[in-house]
Amino acid sequence: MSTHHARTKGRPGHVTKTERGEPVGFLDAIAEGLFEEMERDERVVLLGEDVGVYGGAFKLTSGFQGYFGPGRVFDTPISESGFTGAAAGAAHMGLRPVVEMQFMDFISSAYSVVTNYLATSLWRGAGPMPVVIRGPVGAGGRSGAFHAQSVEMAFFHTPGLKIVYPSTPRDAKGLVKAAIRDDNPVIFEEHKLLYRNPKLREVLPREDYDIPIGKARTVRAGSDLTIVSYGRMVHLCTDAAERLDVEDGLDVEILDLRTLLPLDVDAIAESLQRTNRLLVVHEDTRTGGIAGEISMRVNERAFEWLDAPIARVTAIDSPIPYASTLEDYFLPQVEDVITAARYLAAY
Amino acid sequence: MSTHHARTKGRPGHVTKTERGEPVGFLDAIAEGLFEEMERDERVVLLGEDVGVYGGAFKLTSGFQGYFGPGRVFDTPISESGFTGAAAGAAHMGLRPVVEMQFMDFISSAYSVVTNYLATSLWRGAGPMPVVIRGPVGAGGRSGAFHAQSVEMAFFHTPGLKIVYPSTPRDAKGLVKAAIRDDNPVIFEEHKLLYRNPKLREVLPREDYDIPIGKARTVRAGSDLTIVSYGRMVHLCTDAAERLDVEDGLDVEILDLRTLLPLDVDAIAESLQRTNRLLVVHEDTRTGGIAGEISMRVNERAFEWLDAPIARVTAIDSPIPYASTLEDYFLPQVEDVITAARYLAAY
Amino acid sequence: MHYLMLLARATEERLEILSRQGHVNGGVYRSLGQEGAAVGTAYALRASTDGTGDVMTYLIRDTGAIFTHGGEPIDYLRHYLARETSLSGGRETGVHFTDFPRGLVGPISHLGTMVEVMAGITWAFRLKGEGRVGMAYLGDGGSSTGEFHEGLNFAAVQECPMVMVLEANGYAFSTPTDKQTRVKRLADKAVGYGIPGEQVDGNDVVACYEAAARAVARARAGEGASLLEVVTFRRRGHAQHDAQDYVPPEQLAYWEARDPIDRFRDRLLGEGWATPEELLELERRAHLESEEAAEQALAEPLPEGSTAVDHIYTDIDLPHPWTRFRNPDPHAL
Amino acid sequence: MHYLMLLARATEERLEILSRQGHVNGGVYRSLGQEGAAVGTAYALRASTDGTGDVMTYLIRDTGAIFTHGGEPIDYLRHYLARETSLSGGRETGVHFTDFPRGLVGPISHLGTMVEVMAGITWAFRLKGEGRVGMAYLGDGGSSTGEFHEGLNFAAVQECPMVMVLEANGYAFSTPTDKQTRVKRLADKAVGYGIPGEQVDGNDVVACYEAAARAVARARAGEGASLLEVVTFRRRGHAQHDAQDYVPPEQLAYWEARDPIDRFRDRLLGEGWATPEELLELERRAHLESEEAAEQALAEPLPEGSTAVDHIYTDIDLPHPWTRFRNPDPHAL
Ligand SMILES: Cc1ncc(C[n+]2csc(CCOP(=O)(O)OP(=O)(O)O)c2C)c(N)n1
Ligand SMILES: Cc1ncc(C[n+]2csc(CCOP(=O)(O)OP(=O)(O)O)c2C)c(N)n1
Ligand SMILES: [Mg+2]
Ligand SMILES: [Mg+2]
Repeated sequence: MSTHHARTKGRPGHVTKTERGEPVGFLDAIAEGLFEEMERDERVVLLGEDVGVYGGAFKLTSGFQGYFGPGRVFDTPISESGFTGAAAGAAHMGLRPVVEMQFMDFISSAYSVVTNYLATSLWRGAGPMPVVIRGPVGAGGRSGAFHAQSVEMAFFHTPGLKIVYPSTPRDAKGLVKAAIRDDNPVIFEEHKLLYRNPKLREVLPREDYDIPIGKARTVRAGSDLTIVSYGRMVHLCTDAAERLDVEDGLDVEILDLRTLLPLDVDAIAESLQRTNRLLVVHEDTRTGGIAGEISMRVNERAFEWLDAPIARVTAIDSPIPYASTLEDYFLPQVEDVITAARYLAAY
Repeated sequence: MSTHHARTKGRPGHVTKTERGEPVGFLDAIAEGLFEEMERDERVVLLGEDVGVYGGAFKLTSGFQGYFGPGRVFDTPISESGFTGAAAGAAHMGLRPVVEMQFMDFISSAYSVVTNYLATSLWRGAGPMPVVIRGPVGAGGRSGAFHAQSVEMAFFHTPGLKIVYPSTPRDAKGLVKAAIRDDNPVIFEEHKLLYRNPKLREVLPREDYDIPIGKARTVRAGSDLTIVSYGRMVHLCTDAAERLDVEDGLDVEILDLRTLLPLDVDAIAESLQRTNRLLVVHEDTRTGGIAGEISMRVNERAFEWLDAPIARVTAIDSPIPYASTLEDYFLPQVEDVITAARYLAAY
Repeated sequence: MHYLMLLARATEERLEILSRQGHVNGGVYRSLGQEGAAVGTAYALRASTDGTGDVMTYLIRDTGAIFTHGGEPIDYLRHYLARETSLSGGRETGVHFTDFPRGLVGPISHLGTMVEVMAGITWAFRLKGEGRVGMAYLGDGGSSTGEFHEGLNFAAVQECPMVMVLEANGYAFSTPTDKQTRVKRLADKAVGYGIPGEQVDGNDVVACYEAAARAVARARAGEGASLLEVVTFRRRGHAQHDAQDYVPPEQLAYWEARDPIDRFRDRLLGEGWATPEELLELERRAHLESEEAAEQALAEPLPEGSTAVDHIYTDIDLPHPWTRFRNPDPHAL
Repeated sequence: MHYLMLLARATEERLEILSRQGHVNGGVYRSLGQEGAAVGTAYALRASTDGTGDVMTYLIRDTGAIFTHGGEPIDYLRHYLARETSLSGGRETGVHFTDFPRGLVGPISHLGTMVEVMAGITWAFRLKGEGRVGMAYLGDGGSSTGEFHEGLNFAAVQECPMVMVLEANGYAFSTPTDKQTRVKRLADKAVGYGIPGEQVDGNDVVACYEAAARAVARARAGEGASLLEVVTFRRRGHAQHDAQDYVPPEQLAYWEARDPIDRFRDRLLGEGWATPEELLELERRAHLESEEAAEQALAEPLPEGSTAVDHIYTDIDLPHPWTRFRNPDPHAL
């Protein structure tokens, strides 16, 4: 590219941890994935509010502008629809834009352009649409109704989109790379409570890798019950499974969907064939949550294997409340998962 | 209201059919409901693109501006978000706005204000939000991907909203009145292929009536199988049921949801207890369609009554195609309902 | 330019006939009276057939611009007729077709969206230093959308080589412009973006060309975005079903007397640039070309219904409805 | 006005202390240096406590406007502290509280939305002929949103009695205004809506009041919407965690020397309108009032967790999670 800017600065420290053999947290893993793809492919550009000089509200892209220059990493006006549409235009011209939503809650302002324009591009005959829209989601941090939303179900019903929602640094890095390499628009959700959770830190492969979009991961094999979950809730389910093992002798299998659209029904069906019981756990609110589609798919594919009704543990059908007492009541807790698992096991 | 305009014109003809004892079609029934509520309650105002002078793209509000004056019925700029937000503001000040989307596809531009502002008003402590957003939806008319969308699943996951989708003139009139009288924001979907369908014409009660939001209607009682549907598909299901009766001796029960949010789970469960088989038919696309939530609710409430998996007949996961050949293949057809019913009956 | 205006009018007339004959399922839109604005502005762009030229995105009333930038009546009619051979394979309606080699970017219906998209296209031009320019068309009504604001603001701040053409044609469907905006000149909307705004007589094809050429030159020189208002009039209803009773007959008569094709014909003749015979010949050719295109398109098939599951993802095959399998069974999904 | 500015500053300082002590879970935003703009503009409105006065909608940096229009430090602190007694019962964050009797309309986070809402509020005023006025605040960054455009355009076309205050405070989070817009004066954005636009020194509380009073008078007289740009500066980071390294120290120093409270104090003293003792006493009172409010709010309880299922619909009760029933069973839902 002719405007390839002189690199005024070296690689930012938080994207070189793997190179240095250090364990990597969730936020840094995404930063590494993004950075590596930008190095590998100069068509990858980054835009969003405050992503440049400041490095993003969560500092995920800190130092990127210094390294890649203000042509490839730049601050946009507060115009979620405008810069998402612009990303689509840039994609038409051969770029592969990564759009940051400062908080994913603000993607609602871009709802029309995402669902009507980006998602339909190939189908309309306007070609592939390699755009990733990523940003922080998720409640639990006392940030209220507009800085903590889950956005998956706003887009789950839109053919043409993919939706990715990782739960570990390894998956997050591999999936963000896969998303950038994908020729379809991808919504990429990052739970902000995982960003700096020290427990998640792990050493990542030194070699380049990606994680295929559309494939669930077995977090924990088990034979008594399958729990399907994603995002931060995966860790809650793991805690519950450990307690259920110790306290009830229950052998719980956990599937982390990782990709929500397309849904990995094969993995769910395969697991159910062995466990015959299914619990879906999601942080998102109940009515119209992804548990519904999973339930329908299981009816279509694996009804005979069910020895108990499909159950779900979800947030309450409400906007996300601010007060800690309310937010805790609103969100699924470990106890809820345990209760639901016991109910199914006893059914 | 001080700006109560002199009535320059009399009642438009299409809203006085019931008064004259004439049968009323789907579009006119909605117009009657709207008109009567505007006469009954001067807080009801109407805004949207071309609703005034022209009477709306489908002429539903033809003559309303002449009768109620340009203060209560007025044309807005092309700004779906702007005038929906303005309706919310007017509702704060005691009005009860009815917003017309020229085509419901364009509500996507108002997605943020509907989900973040209108739906949360009561919860945020900003009081009730008596706003109805209504307009034409639905495919089958060769109008392509952006003038034929079903919008229910864009909003089904938003607590605080109600979603209404009638299938007959009687229900449409009663439900539009109930929606206007409701203190919560209501999305009101009108299938444009029903608007002037002569087969639907019926004589409506002369007295004022409404149909409660949140209650399904038994279109046809039966004992072998329950079909849950809504909107135009209800009529397709009725056709299928008649053929299944004649050709297979199958006794099919049909529930018309009428309201999608809140979902009338009681009615579904009650029916299932008798029929033990459930087919969901919706015109909307498959993945993330309402069949999912129904399936999940049935698992929670009525799993033991199921003698067969829940099945669904839906549109294909695609934007709505324009060519007649493609659109016909895309949409559920009577044959699909019959095939699915036979599959379930034989299960 | 005269031929292009004639071709636009002839092709739309042909489309209306096809529609009356029942060949067109979707809405049919006319640009009668606006051909000068469309052709004149588009004439300022560099066309190409290999994807290296300037780019435009147009709307329902820009038939003339499409043809000027290399689109052909056959593309246009195939699309309206939903033929398998159309640029979207019959999936999309009306003028919603994209042809990147020619630099034609088809719109979606949601007005304003394409301003954002064109801002991004031209941003990419700037980033890559390609010296290419993009032009986006929008109506007086469309400029009320938030997308217009966000898109144009992006282009202005990022100094994108973009020309925003606003077509002031009196109405947005039935809504007159003074119910859309309180500004008297749409060109004034440029002020809020810190870019140049110019107003031009939209029924003077040469003036349109000259004004657009200035804006294009500015964009190509790296001076960023600008806005051009073309003042014209929509002489038919919004779509074929709209009798436009809301338009005063005097207004129609006023604009009919200022038809862009008539005006340019008079000028061509007056300046001695063409003879009446030559112009008649052009008219004949335009009719012939659109007629031949119609015949060809009519002879082509509709797409095969079962291809409705294709082209949703680049890499995922969607299932056909299970009820249409030979042995219908949802397990097979 | 001096007291209101002092009160805003003192209450925010108190909030910062509470935050450092761990009492505030959500983000904490300061309006340091912008108190004059907030208080001066709001002072032009008619306050009420019975829902018949003027109405305003404010944002995170309008503490002074809230207090000027009748909001009290206790409302403000209860809300930040998520108390059961807060105007949203602890459900909403920060300044997102609504108090219709006082004419205070709390925002949602999505910038621009409130412009649309205020357009509708003032449209209702006009329809009902109530002679009331509405004021909406938004930042330089917020004016890039499509919602700003659609809302203000609606207000302009419908001649709503609305005053749009744009707070030009140098930055939107870390993004300087010249990356938001290419206009040099935000007041120029008025041109595209055909309404008057005025720019005023936002750190001169009296000038702010006078300019706002002109716009309010215009609105009350039925002359429609107008736009007022207050030029000021955000002297703290976007929120408490932002050290704002991106702001040059000279710029900060420049604006510190022009602090609106200092300037008004000098003027009060210079004109002999107040004595130093009186001003000290005001300062003491402001601290006392905010301190007392903090103490009271701290003593109040958080909401009961299980009330999280309430207030979603006016007429529907939502179920508690089935896993928390005494006999957990989804059938009971
Ligand atoms: C966001 C959006 N809302 C509504 C419509 C429906 N609609 C299609 S064309 C039209 C009028 C457009 O008027 P204008 O922009 O002036 O263009 P013109 O038809 O006059 O060329 C409307 C309201 C739309 N396409 N997009
Ligand atoms: C639609 C939207 N996008 C992003 C944000 C996140 N956000 C909150 S405040 C802010 C900066 C606002 O800047 P400005 O409007 O200038 O107001 P200021 O903070 O300077 O008072 C941003 C980007 C938001 N609230 N709304
Ligand atoms: Mg127009
Ligand atoms: Mg600012």
